[in-house]
Amino acid sequence: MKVLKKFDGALTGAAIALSLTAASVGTAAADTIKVGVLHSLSGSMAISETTLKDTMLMLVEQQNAKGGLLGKQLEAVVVDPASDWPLFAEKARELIEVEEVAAIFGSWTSVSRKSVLPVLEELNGLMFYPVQYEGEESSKNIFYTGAAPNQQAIPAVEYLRDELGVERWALLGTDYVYPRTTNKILAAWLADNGVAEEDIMINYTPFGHSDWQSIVSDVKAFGSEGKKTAVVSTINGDANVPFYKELGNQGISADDIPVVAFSVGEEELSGIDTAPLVGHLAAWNYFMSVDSEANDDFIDAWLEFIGDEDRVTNDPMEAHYIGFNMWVKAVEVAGTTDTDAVVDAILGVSVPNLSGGYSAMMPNHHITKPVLIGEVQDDGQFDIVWETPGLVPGDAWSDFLPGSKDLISDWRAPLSCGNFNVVSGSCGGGS
Amino acid sequence: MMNVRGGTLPPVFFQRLWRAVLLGLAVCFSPVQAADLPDALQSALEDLAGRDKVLRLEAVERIANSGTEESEALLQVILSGELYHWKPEDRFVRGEKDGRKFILYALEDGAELATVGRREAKKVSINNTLRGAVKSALATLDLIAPDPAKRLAGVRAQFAALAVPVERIDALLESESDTAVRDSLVTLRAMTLVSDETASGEPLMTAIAALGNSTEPGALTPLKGRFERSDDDAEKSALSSAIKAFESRQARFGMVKQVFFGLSLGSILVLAAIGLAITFGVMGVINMAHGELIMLGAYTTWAMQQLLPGQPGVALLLAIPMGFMVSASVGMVMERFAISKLYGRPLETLLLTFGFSLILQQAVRTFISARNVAVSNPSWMSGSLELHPMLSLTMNRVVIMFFCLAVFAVLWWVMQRTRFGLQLRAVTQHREMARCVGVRSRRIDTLTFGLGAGLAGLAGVALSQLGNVGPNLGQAWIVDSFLVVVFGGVGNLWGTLIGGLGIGVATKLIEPWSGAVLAKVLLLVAVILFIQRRPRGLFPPSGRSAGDN
Amino acid sequence: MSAANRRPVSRSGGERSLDTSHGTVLYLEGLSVSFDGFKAINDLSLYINDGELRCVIGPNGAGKTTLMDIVTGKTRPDEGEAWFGQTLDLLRLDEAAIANAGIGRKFQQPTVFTELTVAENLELAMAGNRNVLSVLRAKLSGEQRDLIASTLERIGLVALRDMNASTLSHGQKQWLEIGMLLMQQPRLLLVDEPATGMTHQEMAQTGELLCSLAGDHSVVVVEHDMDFVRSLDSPVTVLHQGSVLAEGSLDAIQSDPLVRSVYLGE
Amino acid sequence: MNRYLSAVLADRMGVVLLTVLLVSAVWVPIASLVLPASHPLHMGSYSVALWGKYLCFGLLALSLDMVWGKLGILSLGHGVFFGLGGYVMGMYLMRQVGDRGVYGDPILPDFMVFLNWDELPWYWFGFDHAWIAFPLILIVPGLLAYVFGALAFRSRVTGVYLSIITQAMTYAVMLAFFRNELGFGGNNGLTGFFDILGYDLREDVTRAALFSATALSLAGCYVLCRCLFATRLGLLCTAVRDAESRVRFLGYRTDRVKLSVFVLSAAIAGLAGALYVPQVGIINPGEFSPLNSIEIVIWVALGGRGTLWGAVVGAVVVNVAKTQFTGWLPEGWLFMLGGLFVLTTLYLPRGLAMLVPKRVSGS
Repeated sequence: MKVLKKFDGALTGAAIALSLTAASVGTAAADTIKVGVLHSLSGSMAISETTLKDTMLMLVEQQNAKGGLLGKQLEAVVVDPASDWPLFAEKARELIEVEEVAAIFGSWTSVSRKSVLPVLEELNGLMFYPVQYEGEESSKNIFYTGAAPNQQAIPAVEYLRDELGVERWALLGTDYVYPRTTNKILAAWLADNGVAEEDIMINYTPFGHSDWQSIVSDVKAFGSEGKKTAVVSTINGDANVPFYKELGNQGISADDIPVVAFSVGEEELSGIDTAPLVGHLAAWNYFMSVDSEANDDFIDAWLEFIGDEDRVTNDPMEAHYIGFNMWVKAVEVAGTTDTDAVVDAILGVSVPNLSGGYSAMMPNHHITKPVLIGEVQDDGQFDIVWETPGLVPGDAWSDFLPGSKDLISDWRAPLSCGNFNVVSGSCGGGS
Repeated sequence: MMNVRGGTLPPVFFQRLWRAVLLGLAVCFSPVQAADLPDALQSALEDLAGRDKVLRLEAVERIANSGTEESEALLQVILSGELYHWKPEDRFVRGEKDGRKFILYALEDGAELATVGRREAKKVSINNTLRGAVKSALATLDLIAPDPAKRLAGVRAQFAALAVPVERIDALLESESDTAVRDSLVTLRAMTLVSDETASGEPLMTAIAALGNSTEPGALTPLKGRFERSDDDAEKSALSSAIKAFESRQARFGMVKQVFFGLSLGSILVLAAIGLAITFGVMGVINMAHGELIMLGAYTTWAMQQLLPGQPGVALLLAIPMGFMVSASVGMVMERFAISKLYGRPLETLLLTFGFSLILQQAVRTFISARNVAVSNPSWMSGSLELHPMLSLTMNRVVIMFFCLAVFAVLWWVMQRTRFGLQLRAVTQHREMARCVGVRSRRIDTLTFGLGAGLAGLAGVALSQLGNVGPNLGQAWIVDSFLVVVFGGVGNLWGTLIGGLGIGVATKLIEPWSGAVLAKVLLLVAVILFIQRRPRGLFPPSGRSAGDN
Repeated sequence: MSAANRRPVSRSGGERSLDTSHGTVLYLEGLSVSFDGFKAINDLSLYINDGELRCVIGPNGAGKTTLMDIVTGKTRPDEGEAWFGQTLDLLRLDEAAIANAGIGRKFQQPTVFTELTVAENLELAMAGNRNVLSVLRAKLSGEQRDLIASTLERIGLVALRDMNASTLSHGQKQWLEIGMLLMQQPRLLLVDEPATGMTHQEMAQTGELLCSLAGDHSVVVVEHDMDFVRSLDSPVTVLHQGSVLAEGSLDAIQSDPLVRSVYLGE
Repeated sequence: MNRYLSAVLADRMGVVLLTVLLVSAVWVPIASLVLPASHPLHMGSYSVALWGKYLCFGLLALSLDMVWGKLGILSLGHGVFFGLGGYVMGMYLMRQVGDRGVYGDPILPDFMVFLNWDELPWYWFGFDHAWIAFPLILIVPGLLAYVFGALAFRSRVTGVYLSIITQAMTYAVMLAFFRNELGFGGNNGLTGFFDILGYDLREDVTRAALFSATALSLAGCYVLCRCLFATRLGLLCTAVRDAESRVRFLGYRTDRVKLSVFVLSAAIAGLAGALYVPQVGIINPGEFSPLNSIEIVIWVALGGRGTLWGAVVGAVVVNVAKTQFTGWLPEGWLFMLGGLFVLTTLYLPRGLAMLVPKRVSGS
């Protein structure tokens, strides 16, 4: 029985000790400002997100080289939520509560952001979200530096219609919320613009779909009926390579049926044999091939930081660049990293983006960006073939969805509401 | 037109000649001089570099019709995306990318001008529409190219626009001697006629009938278009019967295609599963690292292509033995140092191999890259194999299908006809007895596991030609692989082959009406129910011992 | 014969009222079964009388074990009939139902539950309601404890009562399985090679036990060991290539020229 | 009762586990609510939620050990029951949101509004009432287990065949739940919860209460399992595990034995899922992924299969290791985790339970 007691004690002791280790770490350093980096370094999303972690480390290093922030050095706290959505919430809680970070830069998928959101709102944390998404959200605690649908999807479709004379549309997507919502918005937009129902084909495939034979063959048939046809692709990550390969092998070239993609960027192309993709399109707010001083500087710094001449830059990296600089500027204005003060100070803050202009944070926590259309080149870069004349402000609530067309977001006092219903005049979306 | 087959004059001569004739211009044979671009081209290029889309489109036409000698070469430069604006000199040049630098050449004589950084050279980009215009301008030139294949492509390129006048086609037909080109020209003529609103009477009826019997996929469009617009009853009935004939032929080929799609998917499943059929099916190791062994094969292909830049085909062929060996050696190391300690405790192999799977995955992430790597397809694995104008099969899938059958055949031979195969079967059937007759069972175990792992490597080499090569590659295949092996019957190679092909074909037959997501769900449910009917798979292992537990 | 064998425990559920009005407990008629083209049983007919002790002998591959498999529901014949008593069609029942109807079996390879103790093995085999809820609620009554104790005594494993069955020797496992058969209190016992791995003395005990069971129970013994068969002094059925070759007393069988030619190779 | 009590007490490590659970069920609320934040033993919401999650996983591991360790059914699809329990809880929590969603629709959850659903699908009705939803936490996974088990066990699908079709089942359910048409929020799943039984999920009190509920559920289920396996049915399970066909010849319907324990196990897994969701704040189809289910098997194997308490310890150890490793070595933790699995199998074939000397464990 003696042994037994020892065990009992040891186990309880171990349990308590473990539960406290996390707590004791956080209290150590107070002379730095901590920045949380919440990107998956393992699991299915590591392919995309690892780069963003490196981007953040670079930005933090650059800022420190410039003398830090508010006289303190910045310290990046990197955690790995491992592409596991509940883990995003847990790690966000750890970052805010235990590590006491001033802001989090992170998330890629919508579901990871949705998972983190309640934690941010509960603990009044701050997060900058750098990826294009389906919109329909505006939280006090999140800043959306990626594109909303009106900053990517709609201009792209406009371009196809006006510049390439496309009349038939195949909307292909992976079966999850972003493609579903984007396609809903696009279908509504196309219908408003007089496209008949039989000229729209919608198809969804599972994550990581690798067998595109039948679908590509259907698209080919769909496109061979005389009218100029284009594919609008919201196909996610891993499924893209086999899709484009099949397209090329079945003899569909970009002149016949151009594909415009919203989730294929330089980073994705760097893992692809680009030969079958040449001439296909992507819509983003930034391309590595953008011709500007700021971009050249950024690329130089990135290549030096990562120590690999073959690496590329992409849109979400620019989003972090913009987001980080906005945060820095807001903290400088506010003189503190306190969430409420920063949230107030950041509205209207305008910082250079990499395409030669300035992006501003708007009251709905989205930013203004130019929209660019690029064609894939055989070197994995995009050739910019079109861009919006000015900046497009991000729209949190789409005008093309019945549920959200009456909603606006404005975090300025006195409204201070992310989902204000202009019909009923009340905050909370209800009518 | 004369047919140039291995002609005595250099083809370039003919090209130049015919192009000059086409453009209706005097031909200048004098050597190209280092001179400025003709003004017409210079101004067209300035428009092309501008932003006005109408002007840009016109600029292409102006270049094509400029009649200058440089126009074709210039169009090629534009098409290949090598046209640059050299900013400091304000001059249009051809640029080649060299790392992060650009080497600039003069458009006029190809002389190398300078090597500049990104900031000095601005690419004159063209978009889809412009590329189409350039291609169609070049294709028109191809119509009278000396090479029949080129002429054929030139004719086919006209199917979409139908911009060549009938008289012109007739003239071409007169001088054409190649049957394939003639057939295409006839189709083109019929398509042009049918879509010509003013055509009528006998020629039109003949054209409609010709399209009805045509095998050209694009033939349906003009028929349908005219059917919608037409108000002549006789014309309408002719059109509708032509459409019907065409569509029924199309449907027949569609069915064949669907089955091919299924067999192709199936052969990939078989390839992915066949290694597991050895490690799991024959040896009983619940090998969760199977996916990662596949991944290693794919990375080997990538590595070979890195070692042999510019030779993707050779690299791919070399990757077949290399991929086998890399995965096999990793597998044998795993077996020798870990799995061998666990025989008789099959469930624990699950834990062990899962550990290995995590380690291998992270190793690739750490030592190569967390991102996907690019594996290119050699030319003989891109494009399609045209069996019939209405039935073309993609090359990579055809090759992989044969590869799968070859792998299976070799494996079958090894298992049935070699001494190693005999010993392997002896050990798995009765270890003690095999030992008694002098089989070194430990060694056979290691080799067998190596064989299974090596087969996974081969699957990886094949999969690298179809999709992503990245750290997650293996995970995408592990569930399907286990399913195929179990569905076919554990321990039965034929079961794996038939099971894999069966699942592939079934998926492709369900997919058209259910969609890809639901097809997969339905198929999983079907396999679950099938296992209820036949609890030991398609080909149950036979023998007394099989009946226990 | 000891008291323990006279069904001291009333059977719960009363499901075992077997109609043996014609005096026959097991009818097998025209059975055939083949595996992958090999005819293991070929048009076999066999009748076992109520309370009879019968030996079945035959060379390897004669179909002895397959016969037992058919009776206990493990194997379904391709054709033929198998009835237990007048009314129970064995071909319609699964293993559990057949066991519950009163047919017990001892396997050629003794099969006991190695992770359970000897007593627990017997407890599981003990006759009683087999449905899940009853098993969940089941508790050993004093009477049942006595039954287990007396059976342990009969099979000579009293001292090993709380040992894991995995620790038993081959012969002890044979005994344990016979004990389980006794606990099951079947109407018909199918005993496959009970003497294997036993000493001469044990063999004699086994023979005695089996003989004592006959009368109240019907017993079918499959055996190779001719001495053991002789000791049972019961009618013998000879199987050859899946059918009945001869039936009769051992002496009559041994003098049958046909049997001698196939069985003894003469 | 006597026999059950002695069965529980006989396993000393189990007693240790129970003690720890009961103590922590009382201690954690004190540490997080009563002790001031500056106190060294204070537990923040992060730690409470974290340990709550570990215990949910412990409960899940326990449910798997019931069928794998005790009955020999290696389920590679136990995540499906966990996930379904989680979804039932998620649906209840979603309906509790009411008109506080971003669109302010009093009935429809946000994801339905923005995908233009007109009305609540029939299978969502009733989930606003706890008295309907909570029993379903056990019933829904139990029902799936019943249907699946009834088919599989009757057809005598065993061994690896059974394992692989359980895997196929969870894979199929995952793909189905990814579909937005199914009406469970697709890839995003269900999230953005406000309160449970009227208590705000963001309050420390609620969190502490959920933790205690989890600890007590785990303790309760452990005792339940111990008692169950102390009955004759427990003996029967062991017999089925070791020689199923022999059991049939004794007259037992082994399919029903397996089915009943499998259903019970599924219900416990569902309970674990239901406790998990309010503590982590999200449920999505990722929980159904085959890899998650394999991980559960790993926990049990690592802790010590068949010991019940070992499964719980395994789940907690692996997850604590994950949390710690991801913190220390965000880019190399998979090496450590993978290495842990490899070394354990090689040197501790019966799991961590082997480390406990027999005379201590008492079993």
